[in-house]
Amino acid sequence: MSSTNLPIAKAITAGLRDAMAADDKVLLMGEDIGVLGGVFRVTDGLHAEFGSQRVVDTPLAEAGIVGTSVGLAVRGYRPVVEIQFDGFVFPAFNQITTQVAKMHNRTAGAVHMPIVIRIPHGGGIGAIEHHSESPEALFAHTAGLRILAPATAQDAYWMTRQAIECEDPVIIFEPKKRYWVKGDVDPDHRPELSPWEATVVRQGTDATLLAWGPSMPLALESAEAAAEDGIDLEVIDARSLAPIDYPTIIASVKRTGRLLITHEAPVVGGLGGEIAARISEECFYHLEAPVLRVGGYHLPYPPSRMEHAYLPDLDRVLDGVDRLLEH
Amino acid sequence: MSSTNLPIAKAITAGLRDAMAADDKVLLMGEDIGVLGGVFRVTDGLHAEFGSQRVVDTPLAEAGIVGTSVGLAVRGYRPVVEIQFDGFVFPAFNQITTQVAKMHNRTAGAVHMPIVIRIPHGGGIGAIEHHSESPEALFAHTAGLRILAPATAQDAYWMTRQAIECEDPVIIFEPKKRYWVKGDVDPDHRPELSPWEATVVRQGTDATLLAWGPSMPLALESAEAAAEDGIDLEVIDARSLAPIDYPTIIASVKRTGRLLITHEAPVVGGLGGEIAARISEECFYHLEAPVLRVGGYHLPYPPSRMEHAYLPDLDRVLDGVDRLLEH
Amino acid sequence: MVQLLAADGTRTPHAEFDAVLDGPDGAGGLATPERLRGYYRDMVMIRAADVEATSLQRQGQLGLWASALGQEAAQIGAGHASREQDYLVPTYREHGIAWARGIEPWRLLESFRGVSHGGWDPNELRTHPYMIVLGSQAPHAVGYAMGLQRDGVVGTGQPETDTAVLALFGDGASSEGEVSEAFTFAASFQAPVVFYTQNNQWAISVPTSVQSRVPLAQRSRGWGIPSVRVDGNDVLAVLGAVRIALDSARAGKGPVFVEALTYRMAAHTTSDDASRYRPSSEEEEWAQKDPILRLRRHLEQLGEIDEAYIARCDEEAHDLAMQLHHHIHGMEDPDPVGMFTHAYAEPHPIVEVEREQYLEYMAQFENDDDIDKSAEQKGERA
Amino acid sequence: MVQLLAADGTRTPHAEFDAVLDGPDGAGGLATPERLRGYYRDMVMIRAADVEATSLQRQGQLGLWASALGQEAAQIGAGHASREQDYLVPTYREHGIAWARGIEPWRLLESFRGVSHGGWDPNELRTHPYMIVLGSQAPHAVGYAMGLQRDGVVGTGQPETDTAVLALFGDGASSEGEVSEAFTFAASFQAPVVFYTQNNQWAISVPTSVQSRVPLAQRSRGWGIPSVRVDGNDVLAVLGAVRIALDSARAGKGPVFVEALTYRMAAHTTSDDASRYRPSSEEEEWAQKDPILRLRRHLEQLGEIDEAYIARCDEEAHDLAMQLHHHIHGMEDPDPVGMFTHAYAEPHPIVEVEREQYLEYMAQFENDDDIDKSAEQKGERA
Ligand SMILES: Cc1ncc(C[n+]2csc(CCOP(=O)(O)OP(=O)(O)O)c2C)c(N)n1
Ligand SMILES: Cc1ncc(C[n+]2csc(CCOP(=O)(O)OP(=O)(O)O)c2C)c(N)n1
Ligand SMILES: [Mg+2]
Ligand SMILES: [Mg+2]
Repeated sequence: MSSTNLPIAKAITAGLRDAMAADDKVLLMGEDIGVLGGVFRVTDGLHAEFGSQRVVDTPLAEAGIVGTSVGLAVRGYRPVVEIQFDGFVFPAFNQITTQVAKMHNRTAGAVHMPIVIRIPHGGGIGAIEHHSESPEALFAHTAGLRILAPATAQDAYWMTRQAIECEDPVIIFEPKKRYWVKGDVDPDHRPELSPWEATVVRQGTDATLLAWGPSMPLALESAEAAAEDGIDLEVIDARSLAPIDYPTIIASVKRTGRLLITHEAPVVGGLGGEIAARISEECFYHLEAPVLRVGGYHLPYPPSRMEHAYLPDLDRVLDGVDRLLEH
Repeated sequence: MSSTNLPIAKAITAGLRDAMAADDKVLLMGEDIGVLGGVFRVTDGLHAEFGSQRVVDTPLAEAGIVGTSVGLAVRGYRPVVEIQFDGFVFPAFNQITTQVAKMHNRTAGAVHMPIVIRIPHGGGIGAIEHHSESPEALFAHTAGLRILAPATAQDAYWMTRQAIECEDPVIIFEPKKRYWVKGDVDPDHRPELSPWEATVVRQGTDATLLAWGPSMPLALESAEAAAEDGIDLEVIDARSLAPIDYPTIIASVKRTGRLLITHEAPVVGGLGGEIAARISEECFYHLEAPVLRVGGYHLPYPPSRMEHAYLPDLDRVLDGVDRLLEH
Repeated sequence: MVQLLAADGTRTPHAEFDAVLDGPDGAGGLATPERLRGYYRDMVMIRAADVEATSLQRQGQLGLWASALGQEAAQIGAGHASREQDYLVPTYREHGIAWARGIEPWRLLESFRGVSHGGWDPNELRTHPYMIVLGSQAPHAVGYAMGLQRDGVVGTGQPETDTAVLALFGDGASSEGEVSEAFTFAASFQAPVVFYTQNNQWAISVPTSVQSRVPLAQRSRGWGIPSVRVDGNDVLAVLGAVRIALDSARAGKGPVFVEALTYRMAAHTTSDDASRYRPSSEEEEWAQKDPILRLRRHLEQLGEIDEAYIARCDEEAHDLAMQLHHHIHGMEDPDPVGMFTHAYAEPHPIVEVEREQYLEYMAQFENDDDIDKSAEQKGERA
Repeated sequence: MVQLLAADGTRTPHAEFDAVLDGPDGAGGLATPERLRGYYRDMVMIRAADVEATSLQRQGQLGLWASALGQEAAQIGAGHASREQDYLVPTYREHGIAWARGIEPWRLLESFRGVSHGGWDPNELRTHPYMIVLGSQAPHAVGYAMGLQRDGVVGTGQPETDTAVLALFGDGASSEGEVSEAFTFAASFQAPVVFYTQNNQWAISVPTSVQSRVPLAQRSRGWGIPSVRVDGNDVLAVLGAVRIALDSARAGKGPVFVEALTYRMAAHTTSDDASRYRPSSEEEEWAQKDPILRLRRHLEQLGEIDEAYIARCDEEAHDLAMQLHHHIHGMEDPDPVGMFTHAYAEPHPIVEVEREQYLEYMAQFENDDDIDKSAEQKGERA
């Protein structure tokens, strides 16, 4: 009954607000997140509601933002950091990789790092350089981090809450191009589904299509287009990128015998490779075709008037499906 | 005739010296590389020979080192940067990922980035935290970069020279635990082999074992141990990690039908995954077993008195070979 | 804060600056009436181009535009303070600098339109590309300056060939660690680089006071780098300060930091809504300090400008805007296959394979439908 | 540079410092004869532990050791300047600080031996772990201090409970951008943090002059953060400066920077060979300024130390070294399966699977050879 219809951005706002109301150790840090409410308005209203001690407009320095969050976490706070765009996470890379990820292990569990790093990511928004990237693989390789990629408003709300409650650091890659797409959110009933589990969002028999975050609508659209050609795709939303929920994917692939992975990041060295390698190993005797990947090219993200050719789209995914089924 | 026997570290020194003598635009930048000759003595003697304008002891700031190199490259220089240890490359991650890798593309080819970034890497030397890592996958995902991983003194010499001559930025991961292992170097005859090609260092028929850099001796040792059990392994030295020389690997796997990859980096999200994914795709009908990987665990690199259990060793590789052949 | 032109255009004497401005530089100084008129024209021109770019964005011709309205004196002044041989390292809002360096405005628009990530050859125009990752360019500037030292074009006593670097970053960007590292390297190696901040009071919604509680100019003193703070809406103060600084740097005396106090009159970009974080009264207050108006008043006081000149400038500015309009509207979208061209300077097998795959994939559409513009058609189907 | 104790041990008056040192703090001031003797003992003890650690490294018991010889006054002074409730953020050579905070020396050796990456609970001992990635800890310190502000334990007027953070970094580390960002955040939020550099003249082989051409203390002034430079081999100067700074910070007056001039008497670490880059004459010169000797002379001048006390300190120091020796020699290697325990705080399926695989794999050896210590046996076969 309590479900409301919200754009993904607002679902995150609600998740942040409810987390802050529930636990006064939760605080937000970032550039322009205060009075402005963030360049995507995700923190809109929170500064007015919680004040500048809990919604902190920081100096313009990502290492400083993440680094001070580490100290706040040691002191018992639960900082939620906003990185303004995917391409600006790199100045904080050292803090994330050598500090956030390792402090719990370094102190043999004495210190927890319940830090959430929110990163609006992905392309297709006609932006300038450094505003359209998908660097998830660069974090998934580092033990100590967890990564979530919500694709729906409901996940956006609950993953925000669950990430904040998690005692480990969590990076949330938010699908920026879909911030204003609406969906039902039920903030009153905690879902039974763990945030670390993948979900089969469409059942099918001919092949499995795995995607996450910004690529989910494309995956579903592709399944419908394929259905018109008589191909029945099973679609999985990975949801968690670290850890990856292999049992769900393996169960599906063992049924369908085929797997296509699509993501916006370049295929070379992308997360799809890790998943393909593992599935190829675990489902060796079930695979009727090699695991295929459709993603970005091994290029810097191109200028926006070329991005349609760079990003996976319906045709490229269907082409992948065709190649998968040719086997 | 002109071949000399040198430890890997000294082969690199010789490569640097000869490159500096051949082109006065080549200069070295880094921490402690001057009078001290680097903490591994790789630049030993070069400061005395070329002076402090060409062998530059920089302030202690990796982003500054790599960032000033970008400017020097724009001005026509060919900077060779030393990062003191693998774990200290992260403060420079932004410069490498968003600047070094992208400047050529950003300027539509007007500006070249002939920068070499030398990183002593890998574990097994009993070191403290952050001194034993293998972060190559974190760079291989970014287009615009090239990565070399010499395993022999000859490669150490020539890859250093060829990287410096390359118009693209090249990261060289140097096998620090093998710096003092000697090998023949022929500085007078430019090898016909391209640095971007893999080599079959041992021919075999039962399975292919792929490794690089610090793992090569382990790979060869494993092949000999396996031979004692009647298993004939083909061993490939990948040499270039970006780009990976797939034709050589594919040709081998098509012959042997089996591939095991070993590296020190954690398996999760490591370069082995990308290679496994691609080989599984390209050799689908030739593989008699899934591509297997033996590498580090999904953990922060452990304290040195546990590293023997973390790093792949003979037993773990042979265990991998056994599992590969069980199929 | 050094100010030479008061709000009403009156010029105050300043021994050090006057020596540089009125001294024998080229044709009789940097502040001859003719040059002053030139600066005026430049500011009018670049403002017109800027306003036109905003409207091109509204028309969907640009993905985004970052207006530099209000910062014309800070940019035209600094641009002309540099000498031909100097290398300039901009951030992404340096349209006046680019204009003064002779970079045609449409080139600036390429990256905002989304047809390239740059638009010019940095070495040809001695101007680094626009840079988006804030602060990242600061060490580049220092490195370039270290190259100058090695090339022997610093401190030879020849100001016409000795060379320096002008490195720009915003008040917000000043907080990035890489800017501090640039200070460290510049100071350590006494590199011929002038750091230049247009403190336009805001970093998107964050006021400069969050980046520094003391005048930003003070920052570099922590490294022993001398600094000066000038009125950034006063083209003469900027010109003098930056010229003095660059000449000192080229003479081998090490880095200098110049902070120009100015104001971002427009929103941060066309995506921003400044009314959410700053009162319009502040904008109005700064409108009174308009840099173009100030220089015009000064020229009027000197009796060195007339209505005809003003009108001609306006006309030329209008023409420039129209040219820009037509140029951009007439710009064809690049063939996406071009994205494969410059990732690497040398051949790269993976890129080659992917390029082949892309072409083969695109060829399907041509064959299927016998249509030439496969990319377009593909766009439609998706 | 503030110096209170001359080389011969004579104490110079200094109004501000004396007020703090001799004023009523706890039992009658920080510089009572009893406390002075305590500092002397502390310095003797930690030096002995340090020397023992070096020999443990030579014996193969430690992988590496970073000696703090010569920096005893700079560390014991700063450690005792902090109050019980303060949080200390060390780098990796802070053995005297740790000693003053009550961290047993063997705990420091864990990471150098390679049995853990830390060794203590930071919150229990109010001391951050040793940090290896230079500069990374500086923003942590500021963040912790921001937490103190939110906890309401800053500026309440209660110096016994009001809390501050002491953040350490070396002269070399001062160049890392993250240290500058820490200054920015600390200044912006007026966080209760004292930055403290032991300028020991060297960053491995690189002299401090490469990091800064002006006194390092000046660095923080770029952010308006007040700073003071003291003789780091003078325990009273350090004690006074750090106590004044911490009390100012805890009172809510914002960050302070203290630079202590001292000297790294040993090589950088046991892997280093200092003779490659510095003349032994420099080492000899600094040996004359030995901080322990200086305090002893002072105590002798005061007539507050006798041979018996000195001998007792030496004896205790010897005992400590022996204890350390036996403790380390007796340390068992950890079971590597422990490496799987703390990567994550919450259950992680991949780590669990890998842990299972590891155990299964190890079990093979047990079954094969009926040997308990499979790890060892495995080591042999490899
Ligand atoms: C590393 C990085 N972080 C964040 C951003 C997003 N961003 C773009 S402009 C801007 C504000 C810049 O302010 P300032 O440096 O004062 O320059 P101005 O916009 O005022 O010209 C921000 C936060 C970025 N481009 N790069
Ligand atoms: C980010 C980073 N870069 C490089 C190193 C390698 N390194 C360890 S100690 C050291 C010198 C440190 O000098 P300083 O900060 O003065 O401290 P000191 O050793 O004198 O105590 C260097 C370069 C490191 N630990 N971290
Ligand atoms: Mg600004
Ligand atoms: Mg030092």
